[in-house]
Amino acid sequence: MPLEDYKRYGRQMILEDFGLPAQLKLRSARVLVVGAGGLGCPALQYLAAAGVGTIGIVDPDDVDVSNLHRQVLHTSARQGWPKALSAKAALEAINPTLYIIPHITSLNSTNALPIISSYDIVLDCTDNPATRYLISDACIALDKSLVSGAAIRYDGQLSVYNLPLQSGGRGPCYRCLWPTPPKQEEIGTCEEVGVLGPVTGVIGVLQAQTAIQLVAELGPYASSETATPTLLIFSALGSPMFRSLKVRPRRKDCPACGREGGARELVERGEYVAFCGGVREDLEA
Amino acid sequence: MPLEDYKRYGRQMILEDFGLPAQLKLRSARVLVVGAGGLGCPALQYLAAAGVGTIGIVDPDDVDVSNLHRQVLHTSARQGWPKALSAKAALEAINPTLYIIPHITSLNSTNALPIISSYDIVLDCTDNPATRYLISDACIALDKSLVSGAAIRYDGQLSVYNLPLQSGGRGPCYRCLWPTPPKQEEIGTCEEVGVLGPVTGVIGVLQAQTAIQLVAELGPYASSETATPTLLIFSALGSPMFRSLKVRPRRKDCPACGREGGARELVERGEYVAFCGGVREDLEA
Amino acid sequence: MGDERTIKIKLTFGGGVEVLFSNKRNQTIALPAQTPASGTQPSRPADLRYLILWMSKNLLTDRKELFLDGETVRPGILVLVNDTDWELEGELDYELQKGDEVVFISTLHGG
Amino acid sequence: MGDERTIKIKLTFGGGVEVLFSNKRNQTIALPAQTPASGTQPSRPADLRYLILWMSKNLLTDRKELFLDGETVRPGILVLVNDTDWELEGELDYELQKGDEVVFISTLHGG
Ligand SMILES: [Zn+2]
Ligand SMILES: [Zn+2]
Repeated sequence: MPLEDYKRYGRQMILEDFGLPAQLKLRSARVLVVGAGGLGCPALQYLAAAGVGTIGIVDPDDVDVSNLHRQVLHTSARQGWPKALSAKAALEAINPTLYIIPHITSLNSTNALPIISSYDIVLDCTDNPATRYLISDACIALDKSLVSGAAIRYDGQLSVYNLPLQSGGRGPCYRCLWPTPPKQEEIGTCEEVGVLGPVTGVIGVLQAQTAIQLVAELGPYASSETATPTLLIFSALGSPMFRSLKVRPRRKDCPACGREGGARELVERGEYVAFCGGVREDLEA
Repeated sequence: MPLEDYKRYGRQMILEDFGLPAQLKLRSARVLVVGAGGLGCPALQYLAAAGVGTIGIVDPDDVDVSNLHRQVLHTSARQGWPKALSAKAALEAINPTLYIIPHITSLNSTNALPIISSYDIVLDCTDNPATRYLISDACIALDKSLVSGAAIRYDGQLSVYNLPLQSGGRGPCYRCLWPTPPKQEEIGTCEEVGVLGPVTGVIGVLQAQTAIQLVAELGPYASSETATPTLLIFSALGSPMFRSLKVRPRRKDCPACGREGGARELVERGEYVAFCGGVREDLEA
Repeated sequence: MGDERTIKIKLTFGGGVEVLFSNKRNQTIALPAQTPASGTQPSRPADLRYLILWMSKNLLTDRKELFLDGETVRPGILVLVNDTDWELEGELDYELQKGDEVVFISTLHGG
Repeated sequence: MGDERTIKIKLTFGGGVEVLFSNKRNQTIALPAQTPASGTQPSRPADLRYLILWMSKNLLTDRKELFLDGETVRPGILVLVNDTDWELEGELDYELQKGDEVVFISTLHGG
């Protein structure tokens, strides 16, 4: 590793259990971030700063002024740029040595498998229910860990789906926990309901941290430890703000992870309901 | 408020309990961030994005390559710049309508009261024990709420000191909770012990969120609610990662908040021990 | 603080489920400790099956179909007892204990 | 799981205090439920005063002065019982209950 990198990453390399091995794992890691919005921006920042060598960014949208209250990689001057390119510019300013791959497209049943297959870990930073099921199915089909974040209003959620377990198996997928999407009338995912910027910030940063820990095998993700599938829930209005919930193992009858080949069939069939009255939502968070 | 601002802040203004009143409170708020490092960078980002009208940045140091793994406002190209100016440049790119005031100095017993007195709320984003006691004393002397963050290794802490209570009183100060600093041998605050970037990120974002909630009187800080003094502790290696601890009220015998004028005397006396063998630490986090 | 015939249970709602329950995120209820006997069904200690029935009668403000699916909750809602997925605790048959906290959450999609 | 003469207590350390306790963040101990009688002092139910004494004898690996100050902990260390500051719970006189969790943390300065 070049001397410059020892200087740049020194303050994390001297951490217990980190060192050169973890830094090299980060450098050779390939992490895909789907969505360069409220969750994707902070996640991308910390992945790039920490030295993740190859970072893919999937986003079909352009930077709009209404994004700027929370999407901290984008700037007033880059309004109208594709978000994937705006984010790439910001990350290269932080850390010019990385390989940043913009994918200016939404993820769909045709491109999901080819795009995801060239990465090691996926971060779901979208705000589109259909895309969330698609990403989860594709990660099951390709055996990738999925660090999933969500944020709306004052609330956030974080979970790792398809988590590698010490037993050799994998934790539940998105469908195991959420076999059917919430109904539209129930939670207003589809209208414009608003979101507090720091809520996306906290969850996005935690997604980056989780990905770094998975790559570097740190803490609960060390091979000697027993990471258990959990769902972290957060509310800026709550007291306490954070709760960690222990969730179920895989469902035996899960259409995606319950049988060999199920997930790939789901992706290829491509019947991801347009949950919100047929109108595709913005992909960006 | 200009139409452009309705577009920029719309996604937070439509939040329940937010609206135009909260946005106007943010615009007229003056928030001071002491330290433009690991905690200060994410905190500043989200304060600026949310539209806090006047933001002060105190930092005496220049951007160094060793900062860049976690101090996400600074860039490779701005190495050597004063951090306060680098941060100002980054914030103006996000939100050009704000008034950003750089203070290229460390906080000391001479300038602490004059600088802090022109702000409404203070964020402690330093990593210097002496400065932490100074900032707390100055906030008591000037009756300001202090949103205090700390992060080292894989661990973080967050608390609001001098929190306004529904009773009309104020919560404990930093000295009430931590009357004497930990000994040097105990926790290695002084050597280079390393810190994981996202840990500073999570705590810094939560500091911004707390300041926004204090300014906009949201959630536990609404006038109808009873915010209680708590200490949030975080460990990236922990399970659960977050715990919320209920802390004591003010100590009656606290030298800073226990008697009228005590805090101001402490600031003016200026005997803030150089805890680490006489060598002043970097202010930046 | 409640008599012996009821047990105090903390209910927490999140992810939007709270809108079905007067928009309150936290409630503490006094649940009958035993289910009422009915016809051939003898009384039994209160379990999650009974809690869900009781909630739908006493707390649910409207739109039952957004919460209920037969005698259980809609598959889009995750139920946790004392921070653990109810599937690990016996689901509907879990017998409630005094002071238990039951969380009902729905997934968030935004970001 | 332990006899009647001991109670299980969970200990958690943070902010650097863990380095004084074998660098373990979490331990579960079986604490004698009653303090030993000594001279004129009759036995009493185990309280935090006794826990601190017991920890210093049985768990503290070295450098007692970084943990202890007389019969209590150094003022730089915050003690919490079941997530609440011990000052709100009677401090040294708090009588421990089975399953209590006691947290010892020190302030962090970094950032
Ligand atoms: Zn599954
Ligand atoms: Zn005080």
